[in-house]
Amino acid sequence: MFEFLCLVLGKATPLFLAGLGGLLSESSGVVNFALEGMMLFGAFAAVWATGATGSPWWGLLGAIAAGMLTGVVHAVASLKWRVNQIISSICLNLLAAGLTGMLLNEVYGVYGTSPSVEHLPEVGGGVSALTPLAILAAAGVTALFRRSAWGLHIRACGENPLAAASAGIGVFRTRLVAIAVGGGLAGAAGAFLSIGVLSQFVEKMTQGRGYLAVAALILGRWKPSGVLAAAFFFGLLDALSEWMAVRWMDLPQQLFLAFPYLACFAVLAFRFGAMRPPSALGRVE
Amino acid sequence: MKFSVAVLAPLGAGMLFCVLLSLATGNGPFALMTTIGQGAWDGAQNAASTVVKVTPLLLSGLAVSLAYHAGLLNIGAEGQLTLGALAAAVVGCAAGALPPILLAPLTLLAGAAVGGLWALPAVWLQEKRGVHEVITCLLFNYIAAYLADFLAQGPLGDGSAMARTPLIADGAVWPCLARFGGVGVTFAPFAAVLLALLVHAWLTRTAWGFEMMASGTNPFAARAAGVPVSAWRRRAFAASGAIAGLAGAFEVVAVHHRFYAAFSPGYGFDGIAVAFLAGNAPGWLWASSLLLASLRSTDKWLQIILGMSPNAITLIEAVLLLAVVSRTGWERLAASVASRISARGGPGPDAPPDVPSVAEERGR
Amino acid sequence: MQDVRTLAGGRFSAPEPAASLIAFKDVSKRFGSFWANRGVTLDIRKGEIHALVGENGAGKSTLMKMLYGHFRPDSGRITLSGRPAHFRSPAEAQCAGIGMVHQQLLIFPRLTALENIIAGAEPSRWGMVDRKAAREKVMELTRLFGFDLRLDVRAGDAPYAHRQQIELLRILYRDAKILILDEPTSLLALPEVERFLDLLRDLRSRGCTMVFISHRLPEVLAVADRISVLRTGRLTATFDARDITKERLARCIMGPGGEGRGGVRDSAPSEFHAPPDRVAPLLVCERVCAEAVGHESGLEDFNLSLSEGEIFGMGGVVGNGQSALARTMAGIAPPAAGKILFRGRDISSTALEERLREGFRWLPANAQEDALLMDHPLWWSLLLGRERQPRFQRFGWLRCREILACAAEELKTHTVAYGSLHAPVWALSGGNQQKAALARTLADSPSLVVLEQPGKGLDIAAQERLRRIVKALSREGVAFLVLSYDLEELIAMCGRIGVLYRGRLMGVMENSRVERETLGRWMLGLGGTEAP
Amino acid sequence: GAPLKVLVLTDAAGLGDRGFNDVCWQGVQKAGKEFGFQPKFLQSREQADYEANITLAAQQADVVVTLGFLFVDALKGVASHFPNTRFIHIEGDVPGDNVASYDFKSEEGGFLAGLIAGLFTKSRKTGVVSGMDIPPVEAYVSGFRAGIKTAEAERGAPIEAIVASAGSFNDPVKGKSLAQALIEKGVDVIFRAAGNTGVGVLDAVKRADSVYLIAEDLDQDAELPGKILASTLKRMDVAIYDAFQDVSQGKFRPGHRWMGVTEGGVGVSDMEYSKELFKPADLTAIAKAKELLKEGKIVVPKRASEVDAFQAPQGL
Ligand SMILES: Nc1ncnc2c1ncn2[C@@H]1O[C@H](COP(=O)(O)OP(=O)(O)OP(=O)(O)O)[C@@H](O)[C@H]1O
Ligand SMILES: Nc1ncnc2c1ncn2[C@@H]1O[C@H](COP(=O)(O)OP(=O)(O)OP(=O)(O)O)[C@@H](O)[C@H]1O
Ligand SMILES: [Mg+2]
Ligand SMILES: [Mg+2]
Repeated sequence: MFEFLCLVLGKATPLFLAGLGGLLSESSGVVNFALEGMMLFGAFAAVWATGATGSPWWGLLGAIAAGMLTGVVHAVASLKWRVNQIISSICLNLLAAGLTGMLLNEVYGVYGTSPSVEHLPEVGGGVSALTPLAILAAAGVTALFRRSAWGLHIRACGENPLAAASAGIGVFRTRLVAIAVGGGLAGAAGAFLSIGVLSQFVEKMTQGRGYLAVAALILGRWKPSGVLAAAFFFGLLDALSEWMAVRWMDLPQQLFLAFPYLACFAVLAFRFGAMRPPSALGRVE
Repeated sequence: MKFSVAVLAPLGAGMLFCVLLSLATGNGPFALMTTIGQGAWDGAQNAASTVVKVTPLLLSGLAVSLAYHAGLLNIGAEGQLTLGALAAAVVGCAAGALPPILLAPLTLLAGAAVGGLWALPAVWLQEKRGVHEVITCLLFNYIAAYLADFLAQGPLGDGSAMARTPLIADGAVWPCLARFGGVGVTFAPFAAVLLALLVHAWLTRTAWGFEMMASGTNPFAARAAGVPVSAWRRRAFAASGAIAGLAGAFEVVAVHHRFYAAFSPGYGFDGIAVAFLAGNAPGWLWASSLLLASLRSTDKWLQIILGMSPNAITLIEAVLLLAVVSRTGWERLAASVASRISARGGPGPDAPPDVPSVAEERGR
Repeated sequence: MQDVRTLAGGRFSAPEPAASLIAFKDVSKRFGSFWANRGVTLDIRKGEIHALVGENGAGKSTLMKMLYGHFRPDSGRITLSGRPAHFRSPAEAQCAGIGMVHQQLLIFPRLTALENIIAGAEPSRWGMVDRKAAREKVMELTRLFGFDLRLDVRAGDAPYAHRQQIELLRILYRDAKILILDEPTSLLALPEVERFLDLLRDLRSRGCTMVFISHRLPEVLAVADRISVLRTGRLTATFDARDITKERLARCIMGPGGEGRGGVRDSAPSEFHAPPDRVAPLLVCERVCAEAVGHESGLEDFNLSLSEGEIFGMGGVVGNGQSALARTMAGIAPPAAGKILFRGRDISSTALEERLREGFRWLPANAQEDALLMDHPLWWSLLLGRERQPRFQRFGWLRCREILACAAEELKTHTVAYGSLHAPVWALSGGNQQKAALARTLADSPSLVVLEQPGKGLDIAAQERLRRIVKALSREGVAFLVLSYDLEELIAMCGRIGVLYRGRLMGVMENSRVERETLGRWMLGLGGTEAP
Repeated sequence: GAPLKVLVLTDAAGLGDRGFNDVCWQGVQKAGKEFGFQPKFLQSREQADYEANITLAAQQADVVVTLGFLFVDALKGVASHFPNTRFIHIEGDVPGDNVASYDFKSEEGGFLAGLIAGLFTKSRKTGVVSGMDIPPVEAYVSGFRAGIKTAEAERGAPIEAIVASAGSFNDPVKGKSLAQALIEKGVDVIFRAAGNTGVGVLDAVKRADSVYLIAEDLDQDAELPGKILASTLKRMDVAIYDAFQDVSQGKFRPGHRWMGVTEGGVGVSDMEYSKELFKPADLTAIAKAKELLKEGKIVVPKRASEVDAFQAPQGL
């Protein structure tokens, strides 16, 4: 049972790290579909920085920095240049896929898979040291929204940017920082994959987890606790599907691969309350 | 001035980027640009392969933008497209005995119907349970991919080890209008453009289109004024799914002539880019899909002639897209440069502000 | 008056004006080719209440938005205490001690009232909001000004009028020394207006300077020190409030040729169509109950009978069930219990569409958000809900020429000042948006119209015109249910007036026998006998 | 004369797949060094491009190498239009006078892997992590099951073979957790046929005690010495090299060839680092099985549906 819990925790960690990153961005009113790209950049930067410094902790910092940088680009493109936020996200995801692959060729001279590097230590039960940190981060984000002035500013920008500006909040700056910090969290989620679970970078290794994080964010109704719960829910379903896949071999494998999504749909169809996105989500001014 | 900036600045920035990248990869300054141009449009064969690519991109873009006008984001086009293609392939094969005049429309209809059905749960859950359509669409994309894989490998497969259905009957295959090298151009891309223009006219010129757009922009006001908002949302999403399904069906009848599992490299997601690139105006989808198709079809030339890796090409695509869509960014850059220049002539106290403030444009 | 000057200027017996605090010099603002303000030169003295009046679309809001940093003037100068004051953003204006209550309220719907007030200026320790301190300060303000505001309610759920209080508190909380108040009283009932005016006087005595925009001349005359009149973007005159009468001010607002257009109550009670006793009533509510809307009361055991051509006014203090009543009547939300009979037929559970077909119309209190398509061309908002009518479409294809012609016609009837039918609604002035919403609601010979706060933001001439249009329609047999917080508006417009308190009908009064005191007591839940 | 112009076409997976495409590319590069040409490769991004890309390649190059069964349909249509271009195709049967196509009996490699795993396992539980269910992977898995059956017969005890699919060739994170699920279930030998997904499988094996891996496609024993029992080999590189040798000597041999253990196209690594982990009897059995395969005495099932009918050879 404990092991199963650890397994679920491991699966949920990247989802809720990235989901919280998305939450920061979307609470400030900027749609963030770029989590996938931020994770991918983070995953690569983690491996690169670990290789360069020899310490996975530097790698983690590198991943956070890469994610933040991506966030800054997203913020500038969508707020300053008025690029549609979904388009900007899509461009960043494309950019991440292309650039990480290209860097892999350029930096390591290989295709597909990077050389191995040191990975982050484990704290027992196969749980990466990043997981407790991630839970701390979640607590931090919750406290941020509940208590801090900055959290209030972020939510104000997401509710009505014009009103926020008129209340004396620097809307662009607040959003920029929120998206960048969120990007850092998503980058850390990428690092979790590349130097937490594994110890190398593989092209396109995020495999849609960034989109799942967006789903967790929406399913969690744009609240930190909700995002955590949704990520755990997805992790649980995923672990369950693998547990079943190695037990009932006679059934088609596609059934197990699709199981998490089917089960999630069934749960949603059974019972779910109304959603409430931030009022000004997607609105620049 | 404004128009020329809007058009020229992204173009210029794109070119500058191309020059830099060519130099960085050790080619002549214009190598990249000429190769992109040649690869997409030089010669009938290249142009044809670009045009052929327009169909799935344009139709998925149309699907996305139609739903968008009803206030919904359809990121499930990928799943709808996949299952639509499968349905078309199955009908095109199973109903092979029918005369072509019946069979051809029937295959398309099957694709559209299945695509539409696959879209419905999202809007149903949205209405009955308040689940955001994006979640359901994401889930259904995965489910569709695995379902199609399973069906094409097993029950509906052609018996080979590959996950594919048998070839569709000749009557269901769309004839080529012309062949250029290995590329056969059918009526499909033109039909797609036509459909988009029709949808555009429908949206902007008919009472129904008006109602749908009104339900999308202010559902409460529309409902209070008597517009059946939830019906329009349902219809719009089903139609959106049907169009995505049609995109898949077109690929089957015009290009592949059978269904391959995972034949789509993500047309449904590209559709989002296509739609938003055209500002969600169906009448302009031909342009955005043509742009994307050009970049896609030039990729082989970049690889062969310039020895670029596919990753570098993805990178170029991303940066060029970003350059094209950041119109406002260029306008502002140009405006601020212009005001810098004029400021050198001596700033008057009543000089107009260089950059309009945010509120100014919206002016609430 | 004298002592105010004393406080402000520090000069006891000075006959000359106090120092000018804010000066607009030859300020112009253009939207496209349209001059919203043209060569406005105005100065606002320290410690005065300066009223800004003018017709809808005269450029009052635009002028003030320039001061507050929303817009920058195209030409001219604005100075604050002699220094240039061209703020790039409202944040800068706030740093300079300016606060503004916007005509179109700027609130954060999903933040609580408290958060709405403090966001951007919250007391914080180590970056954490000190909610207790903030709450205490806000509570003190609400006590001081007698606001009845629940601080933990989400602003989006609060009654519309409470949102205005939130905005006002927002600037008071910031200790702004210069207050710009853009139609802050448009949704306040009379007693609240009284309190509000006292508040302004109080603020003045504390050294605040205020610009007060309003269309209600009595309150302008009651509170302002000086009054400036804007017409079509130009400043036409500035008066000392002591030197001018209401009639003269009204004439000045409407300009030459506007004399005949009214501004004074012109409706004798006899004009009202009396409910014929013998004719079967058009609409009957029998013991209707409705659920609460947001944080307003619902309806309890509500009885009402309305005959053709009757104008029924419903008053009451904010939050006492007007929204629930309007929604129930319009068919947005079916009643929880009871019956609604229309021409004798039970329509309690018929769908909204069917009621609309029967000729029901509804103007929501928050028309900008709930009735208009703000981001789209003006003609969209006028066509909304009517697009299936044969005159606007043939075989589904919109007949654009007819639509535009009809829209122009209706906008003209309601004297909406607009640039182009293809320009978005947000480019209209607040009052003109309200007129546009009214234009659609009153079109197509309806049978029953529910008007919530119809006079919101309308200038005096427009209010008068609305009254005349409503009465003309009522003579044609249209029944009206008018909900307003403004008792005077109801008395001017309606044949019978009722009052809602906590979702109950306190009583009904004929216009000919109106007693303001009784109505006032009903509004506070005192006395009252439920009339049939 | 002028150097050959050679273009290699891969499907959407591209280079860096730690398997099929990489092995083939090795062969092309080796041939290029040997026979003096500069190969270029062209990765197709979507299925709709295959036909156009083969056409373009045929116009541009003297020899076109197409990698993967996905090209079969497209190549069938195009090849005949370019009689002067030589096509080398791996995986699948493409007729034509200018096409040399090769198919590899992956199932024989799978069979050896299954036999090794079955003989080695202490817990009598073995597992497979597969990427996607494409034909070569299906052949690998079927062969593996047949090998397990043979080992069962040898040891006289039932052995479980659990197959888990990751649904992708690029998801090492999923690969790792599937491998962990297998390990959790008691599996102590894992065979992988998963491309980059296999990176995760290796990682799981690395971090677990007394769990061993059998790698696929190319000799990877040295990557984790002692924990990789063996690697199955698929010598696409050799086949391609040979084909280029034919071309360069002017005697291109069109036609379709099956490459198995007999032809030296399929095999298993020398187990340099893991020999001492096995009982000598097991090693002889493995050697014997290779021998029998070489002589064509064992016919390994290619499809999953044929596994049940497979009769394990007796007395290895
Ligand atoms: N993203 C957020 N993070 C933290 N606090 C929030 C957030 N959004 C809103 N809040 C605050 O938390 C309180 C509760 O939030 P909310 O009203 O959304 O919860 P709820 O009403 O219980 O949820 P629901 O009605 O969706 O079931 C509110 O006072 C709100 O101001
Ligand atoms: N952002 C804008 N873009 C274009 N025109 C605008 C914009 N804002 C205001 N206008 C125009 O400027 C004129 C003045 O508007 P303003 O809002 O200042 O009027 P107002 O005096 O406040 O009227 P009201 O009493 O109705 O509020 C109006 O005719 C309006 O249409
Ligand atoms: Mg709630
Ligand atoms: Mg105004």
